Amino acid sequence: MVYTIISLLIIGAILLIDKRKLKKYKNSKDLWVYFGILGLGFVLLLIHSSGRTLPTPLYWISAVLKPIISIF
Amino acid sequence: MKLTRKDLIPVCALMLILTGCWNNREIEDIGIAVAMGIDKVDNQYVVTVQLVNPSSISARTGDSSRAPIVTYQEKGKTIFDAIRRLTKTAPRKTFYPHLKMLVISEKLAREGFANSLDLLARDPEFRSDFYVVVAKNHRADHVLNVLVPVEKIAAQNMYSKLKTSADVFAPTLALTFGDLLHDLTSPGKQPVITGIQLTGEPLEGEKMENLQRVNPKVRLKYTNIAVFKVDKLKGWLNEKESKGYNYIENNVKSTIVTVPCFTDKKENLSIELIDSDTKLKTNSMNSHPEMSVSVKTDANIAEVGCSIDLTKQETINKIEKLVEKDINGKIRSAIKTAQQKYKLDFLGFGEVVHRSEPKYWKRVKKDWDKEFVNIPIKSKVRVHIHKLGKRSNSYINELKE
Amino acid sequence: MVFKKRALKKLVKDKNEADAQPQLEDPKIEAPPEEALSTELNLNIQYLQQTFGNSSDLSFSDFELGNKKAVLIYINGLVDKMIIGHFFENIGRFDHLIKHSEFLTKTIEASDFMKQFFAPVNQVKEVRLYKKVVSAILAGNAVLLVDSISHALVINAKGWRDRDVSESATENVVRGPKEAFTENIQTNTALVRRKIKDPRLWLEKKEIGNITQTSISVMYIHSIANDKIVKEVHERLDKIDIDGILESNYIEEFIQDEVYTPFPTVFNTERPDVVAAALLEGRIAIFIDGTPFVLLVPALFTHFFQAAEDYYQRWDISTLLRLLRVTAYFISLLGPSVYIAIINFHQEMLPTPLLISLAAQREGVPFPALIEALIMEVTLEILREAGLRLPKAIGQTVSIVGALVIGQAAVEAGIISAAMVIVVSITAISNFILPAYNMGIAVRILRFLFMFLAGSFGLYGIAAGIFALSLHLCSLRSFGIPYMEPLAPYIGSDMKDTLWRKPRWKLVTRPRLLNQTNVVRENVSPKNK
Amino acid sequence: MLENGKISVRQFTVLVALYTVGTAILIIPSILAAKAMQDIWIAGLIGLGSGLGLVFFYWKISERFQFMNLVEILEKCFGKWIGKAVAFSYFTFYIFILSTFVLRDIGDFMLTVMMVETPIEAIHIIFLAVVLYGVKLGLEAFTRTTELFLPWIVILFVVLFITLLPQIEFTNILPIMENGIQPVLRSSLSFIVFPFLELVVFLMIIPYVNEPKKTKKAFLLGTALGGGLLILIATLSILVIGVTETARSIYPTYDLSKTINIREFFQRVEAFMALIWFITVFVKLVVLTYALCLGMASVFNVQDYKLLTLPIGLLLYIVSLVIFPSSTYLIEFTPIYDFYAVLWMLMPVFIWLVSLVRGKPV
Repeated sequence: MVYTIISLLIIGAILLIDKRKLKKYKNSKDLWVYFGILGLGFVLLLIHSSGRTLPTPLYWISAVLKPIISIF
Repeated sequence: MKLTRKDLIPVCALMLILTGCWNNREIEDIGIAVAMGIDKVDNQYVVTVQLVNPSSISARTGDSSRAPIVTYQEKGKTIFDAIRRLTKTAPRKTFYPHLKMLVISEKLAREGFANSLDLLARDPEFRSDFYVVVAKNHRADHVLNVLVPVEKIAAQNMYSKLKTSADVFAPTLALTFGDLLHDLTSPGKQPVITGIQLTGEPLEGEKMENLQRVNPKVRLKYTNIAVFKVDKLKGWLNEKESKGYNYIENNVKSTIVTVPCFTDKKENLSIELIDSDTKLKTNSMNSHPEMSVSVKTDANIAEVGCSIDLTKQETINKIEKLVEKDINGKIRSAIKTAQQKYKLDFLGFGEVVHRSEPKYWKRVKKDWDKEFVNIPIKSKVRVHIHKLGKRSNSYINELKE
Repeated sequence: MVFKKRALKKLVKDKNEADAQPQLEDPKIEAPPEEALSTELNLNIQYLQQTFGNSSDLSFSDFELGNKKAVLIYINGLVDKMIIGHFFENIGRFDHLIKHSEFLTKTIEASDFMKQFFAPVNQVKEVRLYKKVVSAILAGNAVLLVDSISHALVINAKGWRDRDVSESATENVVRGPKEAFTENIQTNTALVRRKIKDPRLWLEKKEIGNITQTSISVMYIHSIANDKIVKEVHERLDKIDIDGILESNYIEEFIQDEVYTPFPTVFNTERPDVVAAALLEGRIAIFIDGTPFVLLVPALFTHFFQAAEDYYQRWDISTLLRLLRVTAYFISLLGPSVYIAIINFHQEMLPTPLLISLAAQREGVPFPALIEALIMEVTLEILREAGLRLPKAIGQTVSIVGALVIGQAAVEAGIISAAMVIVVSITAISNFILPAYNMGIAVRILRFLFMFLAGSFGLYGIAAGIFALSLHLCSLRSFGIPYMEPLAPYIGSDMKDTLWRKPRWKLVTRPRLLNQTNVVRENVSPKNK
Repeated sequence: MLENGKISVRQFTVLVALYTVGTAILIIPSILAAKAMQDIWIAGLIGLGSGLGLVFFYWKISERFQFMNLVEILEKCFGKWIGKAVAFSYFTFYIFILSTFVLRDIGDFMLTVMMVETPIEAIHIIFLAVVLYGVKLGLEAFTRTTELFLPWIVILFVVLFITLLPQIEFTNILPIMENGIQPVLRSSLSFIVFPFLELVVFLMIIPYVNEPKKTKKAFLLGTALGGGLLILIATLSILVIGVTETARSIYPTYDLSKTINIREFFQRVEAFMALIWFITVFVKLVVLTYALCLGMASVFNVQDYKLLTLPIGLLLYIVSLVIFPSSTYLIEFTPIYDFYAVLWMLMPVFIWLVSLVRGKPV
């Protein structure tokens, strides 16, 4: 719960800090990229703060690479 | 109200104050542990921790009616278990970075102490610069419970005493925990640890009266060196062997050598060694393994108890020879003890072999102690006397008969 | 750049409002100020009286000049009574001459004549516009109006009580010139000119302040100062639109590069020798009438550590003193925070005896170290401010009471630990060692921030704070010059006179402010784009 | 142009040097000592030598494409869309992962040895906040900051070195090549991967040096300085705390500074010495994050990379929290990572081949 509040605070702080820049790029496609990445981050942040463990991206890397390495 | 970037500043400041207190401990809320004793009773570790009592030590608010130190004791299955149990009795959370001494009881040392000490190497709160000693013939807590004069904190007293005696006398060994770990894991050297002993009745030492006497009933005294096979105590060296050990290890910074006077056998001469340098060498390990110890020392004449003519080079040469013989005797006895009595290489010859003859070492590494017993070791001592103190000949030469 | 658009807009709005009001209130002005003077003397006098709202310090001295009515108008107190007296004396002496001649019908002759009266001591100028007359009067001139002549003669009769050139109050030296600037801009520029006798010392005058009409002079040595920076200074000054300038800080806040920073990016001094030295380095001085503090731009971080005296003592001594100052600066910035961090987070860093003695001192202190430090620091700042504003005698009492009585009592009462008093006092004293007061203030503010960081994250927090602070400092610019120059970007040849000072004969080149290979860009602040 | 700032060749050198030291200073002695034992310095020198070759190769690529940035090079090489796709995956799967490693390294370090009870989130937020502030201020500002830090690093390092001199035991580096050359080569491979392979991000920065042609010397010099410092530190920890302790310790450099003890007076200063790696890790993370933002901005044609700083920072923050489930996972993953990083190494080689086939580009 505490972490969820902190997560929301973080997102709020980010938007607040970027306010001026966001106004400057209003109606530009740059904002799509911005909110795309931010949205992804937000979703991950919420999942993380709700107590679920996110899988580490390294898991897939090692799953793919381990058989290859064992050849050598 | 419109939020602007400036509004973030007070919010952040507030968050810093509200959240940031995880590692925060106020200095007056920690119990500063200065010494720790480990004992073993019924398969459980007994940990004794000596804490300082700051308010009775501090110069300004010094309250001499209270004891400067206090010890707490707790049993546990592991050291960590015991330490955490201590919170039940100790008023404050104990704080270990200022640990000066670790005392291992002889009983635990004989059974093997290595399994108990991982915490001290792993936990970031423990620095590895505290000294390790073995309580000879005593329980560890008896040693820690003694109140000592001069230096108010007993552990500090033990620490500086060991340091001084190792520096200027040499039968003791100031061994830090880091060194001990190294010795424990190095295949070429068995560890040794200095012993500590109580004189007098242990329980008397806990009383404040012990501090109020000019000649305290109970004192702490360092004895000689204990020899280990890995982590199990095998026996004690006597003073001669201990000194010999330190000569070989190149631990001698300054010490004295007392030799009988050649004009009057009943009287003695004292020579102060001011600098000593030892080299261990290997010779042709593959065909005829042989090792050698060579010691070079500089010395001054400290005390003359008989009438001899120090202005003659001949006399000086004679004294040098005597000293060389004495030191060599100590070294020989240490080597003899190692090879014949304990059959353990606590002198570190294995490390020398490892460095200079890696191939040979690979072959013998597994049974080095067995191999070591049969290797002949030569020793050579060279003493050079420089100064006579502030006198040339002693006034003893002119004494009226 | 300074001119945050918002601020500017607001200013413009304020100005419009200010302009609008008097028009509503006072619609009776018969002639608009732009108009030329009338030939009728009475009418002119009427205008003037109306414009000044019949101010009592405006005096009209009527007299007969030849056969014409004439009036001499001036503001009491702004003119030198001697000159006015001299004027009337001359009028009396030449009265017969005037009566017999017919010069007064012709303008040019009139001027010539009057000039003979007063030249070469005083300048005489003729003006035709009404508003020029007003501003001439306001500037302290006496204006002579003669009936039937449509131009006025402005006689320079300025002369009011000025403070003499005296010893500097804020920047003392043991060795070196003692004089300091005064409130009079002419005196001030003259003080510098006396030191630099070269025609290339250029002085450009402006008037800023819609109401105060304060004179501002930009002084630089042509061919040494960077033209781009000079141009930039002019541009920034021209953009200022404000009702009044009373002190140099008014200007400073407008022309500095970055507003949201505690660090000063404009240097101020009241010593002519400092200004002269800066001009020789290629910097630009801005004189403002009415204040002894002259602005110097560009001002870099290291400039604030250089005291005037550094150049009047031997180089080795001044080098040591500078290093001492830098050390003191760090102590004053980080003193309490490092203490808090160590005592609360990193007790293992203290030697055992010190740890025990500190623990014994803190025994019974009711507050956590952070709060304790905050109490002491805030008390100290209050004392400092109180001592500063009070008359000297009382100020000393306040500091004695503060330092001795409160400190002692707090320790004895067990509210504050003695070590904290020591730390806070050392911090405070270190702060006084800085020659530049405004740089010291920056540290005083940041110190509190660092204390919070130390209180929550220990040395880690302090390190993070230092990183952020360094980033901030490195992002600052003063008139296009990176603020941390020559430390970062490192310019080896400029290092000779920064944290240390090499011997005089080694200071061969001027600072490379002008021809940096790196990045002096013109319109500096990226924010203003 | 995405970046308007220009940095000087000198600044570039400093940046490369501190970046090379980066996180490696904390853990490289342990990694090297694990296999090479007391021959750490030989492994180091071999690694540094190959590292310099690698850097030279990177520079050659940059030169061949007239000092364009990496994304532009890829677009030039593979065509617009494929180039963008390759660049995107390069930045996401290599540089991004690398940045999270770096952030996590400092978090783990703080958590393990200095502030045991503090949640890692707090440590990451504080560090990342400063780093993002730096990235937002732009290349010029953080490069100048790096330059400002350089003297501190030098002073601290000299202090570290001098205070440890009395404790050096030269016998610790004997015997040389006890187990043959094999393990030495294996550890030098780790040394190449970490940190020299990571220098590829400078392909994003070379274009903004005021005289790109002169960067060859600077690039090599910076790498050599940084690598030399690492070898020195690794050798020093062997000489002072011994092979077994170095290999077993997770942060040998920290243990090394713990042993400083001059007359019982100058001791217990490791927390100050930690400033060395705070600074270098900070520089490394700033450079990586900057390259990441710049790269993403060029991939997506965003006009101002600073716009992307905070969202990317947010992602970095979350991923850095979950990237290693435990310290053991990290130790186990290290050999896989070496292989993984070498795979990414193939990409510059591929660029080179394509550019050879196509003839002189541009």
